[in-house]
Amino acid sequence: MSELRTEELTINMGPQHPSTHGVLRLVLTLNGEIVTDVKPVLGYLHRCFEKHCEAMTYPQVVPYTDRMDYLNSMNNELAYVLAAEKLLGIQVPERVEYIRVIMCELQRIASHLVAIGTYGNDAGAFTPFLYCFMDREKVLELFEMVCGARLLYNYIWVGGLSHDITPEFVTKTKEFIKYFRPRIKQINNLLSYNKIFIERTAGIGVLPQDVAVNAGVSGPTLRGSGVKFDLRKDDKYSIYDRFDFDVCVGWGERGVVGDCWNRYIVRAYEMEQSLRIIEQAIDNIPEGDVQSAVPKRVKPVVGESYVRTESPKGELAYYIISDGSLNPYRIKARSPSFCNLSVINQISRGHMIADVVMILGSFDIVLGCIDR
Amino acid sequence: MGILNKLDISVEQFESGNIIITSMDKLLNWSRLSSMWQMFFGLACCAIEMMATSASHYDLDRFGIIPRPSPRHVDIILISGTVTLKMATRIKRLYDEMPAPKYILSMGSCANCGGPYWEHGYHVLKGIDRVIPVDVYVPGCPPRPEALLEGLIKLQDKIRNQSLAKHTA
Amino acid sequence: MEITDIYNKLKKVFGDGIGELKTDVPVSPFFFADRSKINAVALFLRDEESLQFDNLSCLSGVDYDKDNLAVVYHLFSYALGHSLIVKCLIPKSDPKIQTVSDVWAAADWHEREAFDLVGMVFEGHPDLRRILLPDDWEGHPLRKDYKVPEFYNGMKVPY
Amino acid sequence: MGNILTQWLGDNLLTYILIPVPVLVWVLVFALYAVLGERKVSAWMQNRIGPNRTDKFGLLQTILDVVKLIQKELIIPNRADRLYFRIAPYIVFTATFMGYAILPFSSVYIGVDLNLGLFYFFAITSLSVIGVLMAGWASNNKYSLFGGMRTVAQIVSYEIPTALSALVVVMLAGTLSMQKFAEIQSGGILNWYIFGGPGSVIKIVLIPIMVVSAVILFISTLAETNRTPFDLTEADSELVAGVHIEYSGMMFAMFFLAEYAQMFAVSGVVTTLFLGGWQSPFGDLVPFLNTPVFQVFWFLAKSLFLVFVMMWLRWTLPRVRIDQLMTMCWKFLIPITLVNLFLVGLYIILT
Repeated sequence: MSELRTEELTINMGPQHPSTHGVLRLVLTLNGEIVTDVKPVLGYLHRCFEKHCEAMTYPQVVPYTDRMDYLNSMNNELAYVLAAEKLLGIQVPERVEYIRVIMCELQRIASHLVAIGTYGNDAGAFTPFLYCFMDREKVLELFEMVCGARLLYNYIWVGGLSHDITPEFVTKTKEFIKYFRPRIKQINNLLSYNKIFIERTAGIGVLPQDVAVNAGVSGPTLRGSGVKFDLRKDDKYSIYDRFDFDVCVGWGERGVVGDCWNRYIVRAYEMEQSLRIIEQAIDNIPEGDVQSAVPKRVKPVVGESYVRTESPKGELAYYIISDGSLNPYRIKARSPSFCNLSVINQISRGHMIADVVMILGSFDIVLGCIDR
Repeated sequence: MGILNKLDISVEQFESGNIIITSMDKLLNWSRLSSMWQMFFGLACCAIEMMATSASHYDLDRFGIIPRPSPRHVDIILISGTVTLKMATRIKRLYDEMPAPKYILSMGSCANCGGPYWEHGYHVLKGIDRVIPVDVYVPGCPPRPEALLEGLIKLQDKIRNQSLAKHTA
Repeated sequence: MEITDIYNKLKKVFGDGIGELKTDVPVSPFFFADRSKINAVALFLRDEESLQFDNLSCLSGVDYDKDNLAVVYHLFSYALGHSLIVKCLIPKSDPKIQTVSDVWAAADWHEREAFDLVGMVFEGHPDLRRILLPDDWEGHPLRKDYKVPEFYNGMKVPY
Repeated sequence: MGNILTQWLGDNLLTYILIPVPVLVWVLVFALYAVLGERKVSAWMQNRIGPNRTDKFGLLQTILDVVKLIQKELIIPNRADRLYFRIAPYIVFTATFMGYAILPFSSVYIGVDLNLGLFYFFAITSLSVIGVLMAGWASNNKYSLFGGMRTVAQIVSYEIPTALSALVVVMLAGTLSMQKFAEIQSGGILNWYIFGGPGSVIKIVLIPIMVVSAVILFISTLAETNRTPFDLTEADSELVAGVHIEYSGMMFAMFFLAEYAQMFAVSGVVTTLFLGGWQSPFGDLVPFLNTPVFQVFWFLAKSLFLVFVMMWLRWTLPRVRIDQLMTMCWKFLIPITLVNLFLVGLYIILT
């Protein structure tokens, strides 16, 4: 058989491919079905976020941060606004902080639902995808109630919020919590503990802890590798230190720690924790005016600030350099998906094509966040 | 098979509509507008709204619109999101790969005209119509699912009024 | 570990390679490092027992001022929980700097991005290509003097 | 028995032309409505409505789909192998439809009652794999090539458990004729082969074996028809659309309809072998329900139920990976069927 001539096959996966989660292109080198090399090609959605920021005033940047990681607008806004407020030295009222936390956790649930749903779709199960979108729709209804937008909110402003919440929002949120708890179990039954799904994901794409830390991997992807690190607990930005919640890590219930299944299950359990935070926050919102601290004219001093937050995808940070003018001198967004994706070549070599799809899905990347 | 290939050649011969052509028109247009298969293809933020529209809550399947991953199977392509210069050539190529008759729906401000990136977006194509022809524009950033549905119904209206006969002014 | 302790430790080892610690800026203090020694500094920061900066949180390329570009390293230690900001100035006339991608794998793509958008060359980087913009793009858009091209591949760029 | 048309019209050419007509009509109607059915079933499972704009309940949806596909431009890629590219859909389509010849719709209606019926079915339906491989190769697309290769590996492997688990019934019945299988299982639901077939009380020992065989046969047919969880040929999240990727218009529709036609064909075979074919579940208790017209009803009802189960699985389960698929076939299904075969042989010798 040794005379048989074989050659490696190069396959272009994307930019238009159902499971690249957007316009990512992966150049796969294949030996039969086995992947020997993965080269991600980015930039198909490079929308010049950083250049735009330099031309905008500080409050005007917020809508652009929305569009960065579009599944996760609230957390993007929060990260940017915290960085800007740090630079400006603004202290926001308690009420604002509470509402921000509630919004961000709701957004985290919505984002994780998309992650889980599309991951099921990658595995070939289309129904969980629609179930997740159905629940996500309920979260979007809540957002719509407070700010009128479904996807990109421009809700969290520098120094405050665009709108105050209504009592109706509070009751609806409580209803949602009641409704959603059993749904998490349902999703787990339908997908997470499905035998075929476990076969497909357990033991695939194992990301060791040291590699993950060295490569700057963060968020559920890092926790899937067993690192118990959550910026909400460890950095205590905003008012997260007031709430009692657990940091979920992959513990190898199925497969080995650091594989696709563990990365996935962290998301499934994080939704439960987000519900806990919302439950604690929703009853304790103090009275106040949400726009009292919004500055009339945003003109910070010369300086710079770097704030890291825990977005559903991982460590989202904004680095703002101010030169004392109305416009930021430079804004750099440290996007979690960008760093998470960079390990894909390392961990998917030696797996099959179908596994590469699963590994890519387990990072829960958003191309708007990678390319900016 | 491939009747349209042949029809396209002979379209010029139908100087005016008669009863056969108009009933034929009706059938062909009806079939086209009620089975618009959509490309499983999303670009940016609008893609999420597109997915939400095809999910249970809004259900594009009611209109016979199902997503197909291969460009050869599809009739409409929803340009859902910002088109960058790097992506524009690929979209052109996807468009060329689609079999005729094909329709394009430009979803969202970015695809229409560059949206919020019109001024400083050095890498953003200011409107997909600079690369491929567009049938329906849906404004919004992103458009709500209802708006997208409205756009699709507008596209259906457009298809309904197509004719094999020569258009007389 | 406090930033002054870290700074003193580094100063002791690298001497002139480390500039003065700037604590008068709002928010977080930082110091400059010599661009030709940054790789050694990075390696020291990562491997020194009492520092253990195992994570490069962010690497940003900045068009710093009229004559200089800069690279800003935001470091964090999972092991010890402290963070650090290091900057390197790079003259625009000779935009070269040592890579740290062999120290932190995270730097790989960040450096490519900085090269792509700001245009500094990372010497020793294994695969320094454009990452976001197309390969045949001209110029580095995040430079302050960047002019948007009129056409790219026959497509009109400005509105 | 044979065919009622032969009795009425005599043994002449006209009869042979007329015999396939009802089957072909059924196949076309089924294939069209199975697509709609699939969309409706999936819609109900996913809290959706499904197609409802074309006529009532979207009844014309698939017909309009096909009319639209007829209009579409036929693209043959520049570097494709034109001949093979063009004939591949016909091969798949024809091979699938030829399988219908031996499906016993009723005691008086079968396309042709071959004494080698089952053997013929397995032989002829596996021809479709040639068409799929042709399509995969001729498209000159790497994804379709992968799809084609996967299909060949999958179908050729799964032929073995399919045949072996069917062989269990063949051993008990002592025939290969499809009509005979159905006839033997007369006398109510307990005489179906899934419950051990006709025989004395001692056949109880056969029940577990037969149930396992039936399940294995069903699983293998799922794999042969490339349905989820074994739809690696199309696997839209990996191979985009697999072998269909370059096919447009009517050529794609032929693949599409052939898949659904095959779903019914294999369901019909499983029904005939294990679920009593056209036999009424009430046996002779209600003789009225065993008249030829009702036999058609029972056969269709049982087969369509199996088709529904296929759809049900498709919208519930994720997809397996190619190596897991092979592992399952060679390491689990084949050994189990062999053991079954041995046990049934033992049973036949002992009784």
